[in-house]
Amino acid sequence: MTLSHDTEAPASEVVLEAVGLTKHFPVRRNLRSLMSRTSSAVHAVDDVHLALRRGRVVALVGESGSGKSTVARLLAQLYPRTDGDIKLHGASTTVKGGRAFRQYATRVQMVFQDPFASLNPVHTIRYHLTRALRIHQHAGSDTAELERALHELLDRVALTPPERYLDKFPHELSGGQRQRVAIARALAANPEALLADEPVSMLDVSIRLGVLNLLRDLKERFNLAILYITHDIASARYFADETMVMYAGRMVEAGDSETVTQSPAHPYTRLLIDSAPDPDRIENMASDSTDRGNGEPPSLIHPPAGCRFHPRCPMAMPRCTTDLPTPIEIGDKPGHWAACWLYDEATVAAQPPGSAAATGAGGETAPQPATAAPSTGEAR
Amino acid sequence: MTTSEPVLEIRNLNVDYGLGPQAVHAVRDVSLTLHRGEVLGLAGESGSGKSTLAYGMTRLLAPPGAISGGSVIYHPADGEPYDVLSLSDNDLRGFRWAETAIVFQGAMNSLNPVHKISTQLNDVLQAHDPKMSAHARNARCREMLKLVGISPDRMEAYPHQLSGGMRQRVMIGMALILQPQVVIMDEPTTALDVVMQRQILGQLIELRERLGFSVIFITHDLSLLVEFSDRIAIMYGGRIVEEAPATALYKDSLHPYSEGLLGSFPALRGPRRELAGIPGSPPDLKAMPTGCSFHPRCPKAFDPCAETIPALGHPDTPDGGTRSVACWLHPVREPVG
Amino acid sequence: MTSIPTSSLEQNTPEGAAMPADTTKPPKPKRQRFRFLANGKAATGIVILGIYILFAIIGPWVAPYDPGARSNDLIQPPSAAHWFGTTHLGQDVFSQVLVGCRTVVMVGFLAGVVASILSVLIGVTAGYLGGATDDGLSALSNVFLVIPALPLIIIITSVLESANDLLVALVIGFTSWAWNARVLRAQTLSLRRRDYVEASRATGEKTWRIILFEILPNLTAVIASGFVGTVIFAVLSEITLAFIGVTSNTTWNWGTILFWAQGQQALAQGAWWWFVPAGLAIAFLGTALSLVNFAIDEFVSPRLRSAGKTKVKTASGRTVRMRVGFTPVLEAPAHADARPVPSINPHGATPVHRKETAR
Amino acid sequence: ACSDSPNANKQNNSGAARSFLTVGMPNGTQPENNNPFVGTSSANALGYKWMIYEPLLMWNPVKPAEPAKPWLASEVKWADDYKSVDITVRDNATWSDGEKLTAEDVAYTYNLLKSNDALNFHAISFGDITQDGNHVKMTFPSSQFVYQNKILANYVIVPKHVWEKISDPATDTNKNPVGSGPYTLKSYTAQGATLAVRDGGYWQDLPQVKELRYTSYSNNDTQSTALANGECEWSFVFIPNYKQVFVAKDPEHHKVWAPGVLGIHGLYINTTKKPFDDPTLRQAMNMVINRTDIFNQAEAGYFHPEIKSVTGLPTPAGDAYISADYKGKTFSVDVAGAKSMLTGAGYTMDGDTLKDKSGKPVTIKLSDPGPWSDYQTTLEIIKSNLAQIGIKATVEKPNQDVWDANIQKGSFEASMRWTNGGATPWDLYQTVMDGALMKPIGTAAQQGNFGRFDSPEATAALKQYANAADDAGRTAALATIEKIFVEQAPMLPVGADNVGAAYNDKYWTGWPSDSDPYAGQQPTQPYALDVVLHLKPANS
Amino acid sequence: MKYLLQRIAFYVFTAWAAITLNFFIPRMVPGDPVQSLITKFQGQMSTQAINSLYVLFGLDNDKGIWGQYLDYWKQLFHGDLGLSFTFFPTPVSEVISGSIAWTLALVGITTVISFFLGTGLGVLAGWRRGSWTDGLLPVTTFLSSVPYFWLGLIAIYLLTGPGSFFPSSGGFTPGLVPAWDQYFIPSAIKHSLLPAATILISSVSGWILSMRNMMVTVASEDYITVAHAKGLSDRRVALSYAARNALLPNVSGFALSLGFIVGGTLLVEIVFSYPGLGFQLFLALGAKDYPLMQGIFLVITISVLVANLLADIAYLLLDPRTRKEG
Ligand SMILES: Nc1ncnc2c1ncn2[C@@H]1O[C@H](COP(=O)(O)OP(=O)(O)OP(=O)(O)O)[C@@H](O)[C@H]1O
Ligand SMILES: Nc1ncnc2c1ncn2[C@@H]1O[C@H](COP(=O)(O)OP(=O)(O)OP(=O)(O)O)[C@@H](O)[C@H]1O
Ligand SMILES: [Mg+2]
Ligand SMILES: [Mg+2]
Repeated sequence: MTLSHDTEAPASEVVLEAVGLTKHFPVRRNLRSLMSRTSSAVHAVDDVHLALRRGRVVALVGESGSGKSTVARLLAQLYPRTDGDIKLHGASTTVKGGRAFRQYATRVQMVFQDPFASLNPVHTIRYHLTRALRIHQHAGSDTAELERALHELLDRVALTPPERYLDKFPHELSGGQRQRVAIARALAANPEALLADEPVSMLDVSIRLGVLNLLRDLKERFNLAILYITHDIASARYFADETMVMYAGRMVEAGDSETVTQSPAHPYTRLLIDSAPDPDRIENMASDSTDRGNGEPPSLIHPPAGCRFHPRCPMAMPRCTTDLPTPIEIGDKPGHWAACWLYDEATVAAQPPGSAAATGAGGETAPQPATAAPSTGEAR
Repeated sequence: MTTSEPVLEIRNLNVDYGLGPQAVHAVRDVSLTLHRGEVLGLAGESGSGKSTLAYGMTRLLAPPGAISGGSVIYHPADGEPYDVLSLSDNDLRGFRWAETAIVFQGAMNSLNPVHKISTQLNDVLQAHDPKMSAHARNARCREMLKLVGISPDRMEAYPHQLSGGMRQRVMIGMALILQPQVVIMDEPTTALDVVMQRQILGQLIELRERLGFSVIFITHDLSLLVEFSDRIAIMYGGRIVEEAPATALYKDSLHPYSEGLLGSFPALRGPRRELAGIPGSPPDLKAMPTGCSFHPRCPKAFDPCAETIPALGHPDTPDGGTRSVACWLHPVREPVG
Repeated sequence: MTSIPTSSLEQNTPEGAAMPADTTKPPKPKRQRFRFLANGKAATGIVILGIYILFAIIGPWVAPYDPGARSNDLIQPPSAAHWFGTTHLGQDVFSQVLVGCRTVVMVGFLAGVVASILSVLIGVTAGYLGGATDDGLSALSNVFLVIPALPLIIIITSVLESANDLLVALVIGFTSWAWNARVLRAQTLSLRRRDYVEASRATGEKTWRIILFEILPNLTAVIASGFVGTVIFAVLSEITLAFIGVTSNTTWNWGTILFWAQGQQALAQGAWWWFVPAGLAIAFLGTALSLVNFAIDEFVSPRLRSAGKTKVKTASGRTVRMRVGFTPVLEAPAHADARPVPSINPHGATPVHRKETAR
Repeated sequence: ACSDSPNANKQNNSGAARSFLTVGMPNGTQPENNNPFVGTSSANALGYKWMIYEPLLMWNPVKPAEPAKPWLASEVKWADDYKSVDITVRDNATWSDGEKLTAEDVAYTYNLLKSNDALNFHAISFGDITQDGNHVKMTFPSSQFVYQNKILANYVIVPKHVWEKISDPATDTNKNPVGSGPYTLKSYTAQGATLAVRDGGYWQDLPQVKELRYTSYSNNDTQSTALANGECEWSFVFIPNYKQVFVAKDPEHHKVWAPGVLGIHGLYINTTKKPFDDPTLRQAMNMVINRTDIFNQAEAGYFHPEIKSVTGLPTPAGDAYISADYKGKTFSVDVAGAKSMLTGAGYTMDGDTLKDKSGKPVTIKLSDPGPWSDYQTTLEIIKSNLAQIGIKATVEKPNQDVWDANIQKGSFEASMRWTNGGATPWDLYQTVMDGALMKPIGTAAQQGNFGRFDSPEATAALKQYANAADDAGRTAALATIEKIFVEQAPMLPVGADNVGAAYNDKYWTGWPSDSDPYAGQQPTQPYALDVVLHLKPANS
Repeated sequence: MKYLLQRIAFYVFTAWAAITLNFFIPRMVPGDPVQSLITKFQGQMSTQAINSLYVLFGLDNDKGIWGQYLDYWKQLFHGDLGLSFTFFPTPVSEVISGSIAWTLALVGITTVISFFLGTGLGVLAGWRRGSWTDGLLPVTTFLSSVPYFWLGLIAIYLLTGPGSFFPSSGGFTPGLVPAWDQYFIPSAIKHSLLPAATILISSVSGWILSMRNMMVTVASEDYITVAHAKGLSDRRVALSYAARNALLPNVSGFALSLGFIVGGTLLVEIVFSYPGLGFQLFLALGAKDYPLMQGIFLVITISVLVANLLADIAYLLLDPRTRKEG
């Protein structure tokens, strides 16, 4: 039972692709602003590009509230998008409901973030799974076949023996068990793409490992394309082929998982990776446990101009406050890019990194970047 | 910072859900000592009774929870120790928050949505020191918010106007406002990204240094615990199966379950290593295996495991005085409690 | 530890250490269907309701007299021959109450069903579909909320010449759905964006199935209490209408009895037996319905079904109350090793006042 | 609080002799309207208009055959053909504002009625109205014999100098009534009116009751409760089992007097519906109706005095009008007689069921609005009475409006209803039988003959009675009318209207009674003033 | 702004629809005001009066129902509610203003008391679940299921009578004139005791029940446990935390019940002969007094709508979360 760094899956067909995906949630105003005419919106997701390929896992990490779940829901077509396009096998698709939506659902399935909320408290596990099977015509023609299909599903997510769980209500299951039921439901559709939104967040590490193993196995056996959203960057490193980082509704970095986690390019990614607890460097903790990650996440209603990370960025340059950074190829590994002006040589030459950095709260000094080309946070 | 002086001693605590034959024994015979100024991490399988333990020792469990035995001895900074479980309702109210504050699992639901932050902070002060002037109270609230890094002008905000991280910090601030001796934190950062998590914990550690309270910190995130806590206790099936200084536990865990846990988490840095999970599934609290509840899943199980419940005790190792374990593999020198 | 890349975690169980819970055949899922009745209130309610329904069915057959038949025993107090006494025409009040049961129960339940169906249809549809549909339906229910129900019923029953019970029931049902529809709409609004609704949509459920099987079951408690409320309202309306002589129903119901009793000033005549039973019958019916309502919440929510009683007896015979915030300690702590615990001094900046010495 | 409170003098009347009388009517809340010509006014509904305004004559319906007493008119002379009248107006009456009441006021009042259909609620067709000194002469296009009291004893006289300033007398609420009566309006509230006796200037002795407190109760129940509690001393209301509900509460003082008058209640039968177009069947039905039961059980033994005479005329008011043929002929329940009469006419009894000539079972639907509980009880009794001759009756309780429409359009089978009343039996018979009022089925007959009783003879006789030049002509016409009524039974008379009241003589005595029926006793009728003028403190 | 306009448009539409319905529904009833008046006076009014009444009410000139509808709106825009038929020629506005104060005073105050009492008891019952307050529920349920006219009549029978403290009917002692003085006010209060008690008894349990249920739900929320953990006094937790949050649904119910004050008390007013508006409406229905009916319906419609608006606003004020969402 291992998550081994397995051989690179052959670069394969794109199943689901997001092109310039954007979602703004209009916000209802309060009494005071009722009177003003401004209509505002939460810029939850802005201009996101992403491709899910057969047999590959894309991890999506980022701060909470950065729009990860929104991306997943947009991909599942549960929200109408504000802008951009979703392509299923290269064909632009927009489905709102009805038959088209159901057709889409058979191919793209989603596992919701919160297994406490995504299972209907009044229905048994049997009901949930039976419905999923029925809808996608995998229920077979008689009860025996249905029973077999149900057992097979639960077996797949390692809820064995199935009889022990089939007739339970969600509240009788532990968080981990629910998460597995949710996964099983998604699998019942036999989808091509699976959007898994923090599918293992509530589990202790050992169970978490089991579920990820399961997904990996399914991916390999059924050539599933998986979007794996998580806060656990380490698991992204182990589980995902590719990792993308979001900050305040925007993609800030993407690349091969190992590269992104071992040599993060974007200052936010670096902050993220540095913040991740690591028992192997306890010794160093005391010294730098205080000077990271200060500042609040930005308001998504009035996002900062330019790079959305600039108010918190220790290496912000004047340009960062005005110009939206474009994805820039880093060059260390193919496909690794970051949306950061630090990698625009012209900019760095004109404006020293950190020249526009906010002084940290409490007078803490921002960490000095060693070089313009950021070092990879190799384990100490 | 850490002294060997105990501040909270949990002895043979038993907590059930429900009564009679229907009862689920969620916490069994737990003994645990919290020392002054230390951060005690509590980890373990989900459903192993961590939250139950935390709420049980302060008598905050919602029905059908009930404490079916044991005692929780509290040592005030000055004065004689007493048993929290036998306090009258009124005394208990006085004890709560002034001596032991809790940061609950979900900050979202911990704050009353219809009251301003200031009201909710003020409430505590008013309840515990009715004589304090409104002005002084207000000043104290501002101070607390500043302490947890929230600008005091957010005092008049409603909970929904704050982000999850801010709410979390408000709760931490509220927990510290009376300068209690013990702060219990139940998975305070699960929903947050690591940046925010670190920010909050960093502040907490800093505060502990300044104020000298003790912390019980519950989480699934072992790496976080290893990093932040002084000692770690591991729970399994309602019992504490191992308890040791953080580094000692990380480097050299004695109980097979702890080992399994440590072997399961992926490391972010360093070479990719093989991850070994723990086979099997968590025990059914209603039908606990006989003997050591971990034995059906334990790769090292041997004869006595299935028969007798191993007692938690100091093992016969060089550092045995500072740690304890409940496992037949490790002969116990001296029982705990 | 060996590394076995398989999909199943369980296969990895070390041999010999089989898990007891896994190997034993799982116990048949015992859903305690009649748990509901374990609740004293609900059981009482059900029993009373059962009696009413029984009489609604058999009342006319078991009634000792024809409720309209005159006799020479004018205004007789209760006796062996006339359990509830007689009217000014010598009619048997007991028989009138028995026979009247049917229409009351029928009208009450029919109106309740009609109103519940309408309120569910309109409220849930408005809440789930939103948009223009919602606006339209909300306006409709607001209009119905604004129109005063009782006068409307009076008007409608007078338009329809031969207003029989069925009609009265329908009219009451059609005029009393709006309130519940409002409640249901609000409730649906909060449900429709719940993850499990979205999840079943994402699974590919059809809209009607989502409404019917995902949302409705979660509204059961609201619908049920709405239903109970409407039934009580309908019964009271029906009786009120009969009492003020608006409905022209020729059949007996308790309102008719009260109408006659009041028309003849039964109380002032001292003929309390004529006036009191019908009122009590109504009150008990309402009480039974409310009692059932109490338990519906618990019954329909699987989570609450397992919630325990509030008062319990411990092994040592003490009664402890289960309450939020103060978890009961079942055993009086008597620890041999407990240190002596003296009274506590207030400490530090936060004075703690305690009246009692802890044991 | 303040000394000038309008209620300041109200509380201390318990000690000394009572100076006020409480009067009630079960008419519901009434907004203030003192217009005496508008039937909907509070002055009419509560009856206090008769205390403020006065008619020319005071007529006693209990003794309809007796001539009316002169009141504001000192003398009234009808022409023999009753097509004109000469009125002498009393010269000592003054209005409450001090002005003198003159013949001009009388002429003005009648001209007001003449020119204002809305106020002329007896629909009198007036001719010329002229005034000359203290005389007023009125002419009419037709004989007014049957209407004479309506014209002179039912319309009140209003002061010209006040009313000529009113722009629309039909919609004026007459907030400051100025009348010739002994009382003036003191205050008005949503609950009723308070009247105070005049300081002086009344043409007779002022009444001893210093204050009249009128209360409008919401319905019969509250009214009778108030009577029983002693809160109200005088009212006209149906009290079920009045002996126990009312009298027994204070047997010494709580009294009920219910004299019958020339207006009756009975079962109208739709004479166009088969088989009820057959007079024999109707007669048989008439024979089995147990009027005593109805009187005792439905009318509480007093409210609608039992009709005994087969002519439908109540005793004693109608006694003088019963024709020689029917003198002493009274109703009695005769089931056997009815049955034999039916079988003789071709009907058959099949067990308990009566079958008509074509062999169909005879059934009848009796209907009346639900809230009229005395009628409902009556119908229940009739239902069981008819069952005795095999007629299966069902009682229906249509809504009042529906019932009303049904009655007028003739879509009913049988129904209890009242007739008009008046100084002679003409009004009541006209309501039942006048062909002039008949409308085809489906068209609303508003004025009467709801049963579509088609008898040219009756129509002619009614017309003859109204226009007869002398008593002999009238007597002959009436005999014909009564004969048709008895033999054809177009309506089965059951009870009479009563003009009595429930009253309390604890504080005030001098009420009319069987031994001294000087007036009717309803507080809302013209003679109410006569009653009040007769009242004396009980302890004097 | 748009939201506000939308709300206003919504209310205007509802008002229009309700008023239109209120206009047409009464006119669907067979019969007409004149006939109703005659039957109301059963023999006391002769059938000859028919013509004069038609003339009086202005019903003699036939206008189509649409013409009448337009006229009605014209009148409404001039603030004129027309003349009542039953009390012809009293203007409807006068009839209404004469009785509305009584209704508002009796039912309004009682509704408010009932709400506060019921909510208070509900808080107690929900908070002290498992104590004696549990016994409260069956009793109040029983009382709330009793038809209140029945309760009122029993009360009249048992408690009033010669020499009793309680008067059996009316709003004040006959002969008094409404005024703020030491005679009228005590009399008015005395007269309102029984009807108020009747309304109170039969309506209070609704509030108790809904409040109790909400309390039970809210009591299991995390922030209640937190409040306990904070060591707050039981009172403080019960009131400021549990009750404060549980109150929300009750408040909107309360606002709506204020709207129903006018229409909902017909029977109390009938039974106690109380000079209120509900009873007027009942009379108007019986008499087919269209103008009066419409007038009262208008009052009801407007009060319900205003109450709705108040409920919206109250919610906005009481629940900060809704402030965000509108
Ligand atoms: N329905 C909605 N209406 C308005 N704003 C929304 C809505 N859903 C999400 N948002 C906002 O959009 C932003 C992105 O939310 P999202 O749930 O996608 O974040 P996330 O990255 O999944 O966070 P987490 O890690 O906490 O799950 C947040 O600021 C959130 O408040
Ligand atoms: N109301 C209840 N009734 C019955 N059993 C319960 C109830 N609440 C909790 N339990 C059980 O008690 C055990 C301990 O629960 P607890 O919440 O303490 O676990 P935990 O260690 O905090 O887990 P997690 O890491 O998931 O928070 C669980 O197995 C759970 O199933
Ligand atoms: Mg998310
Ligand atoms: Mg927990």
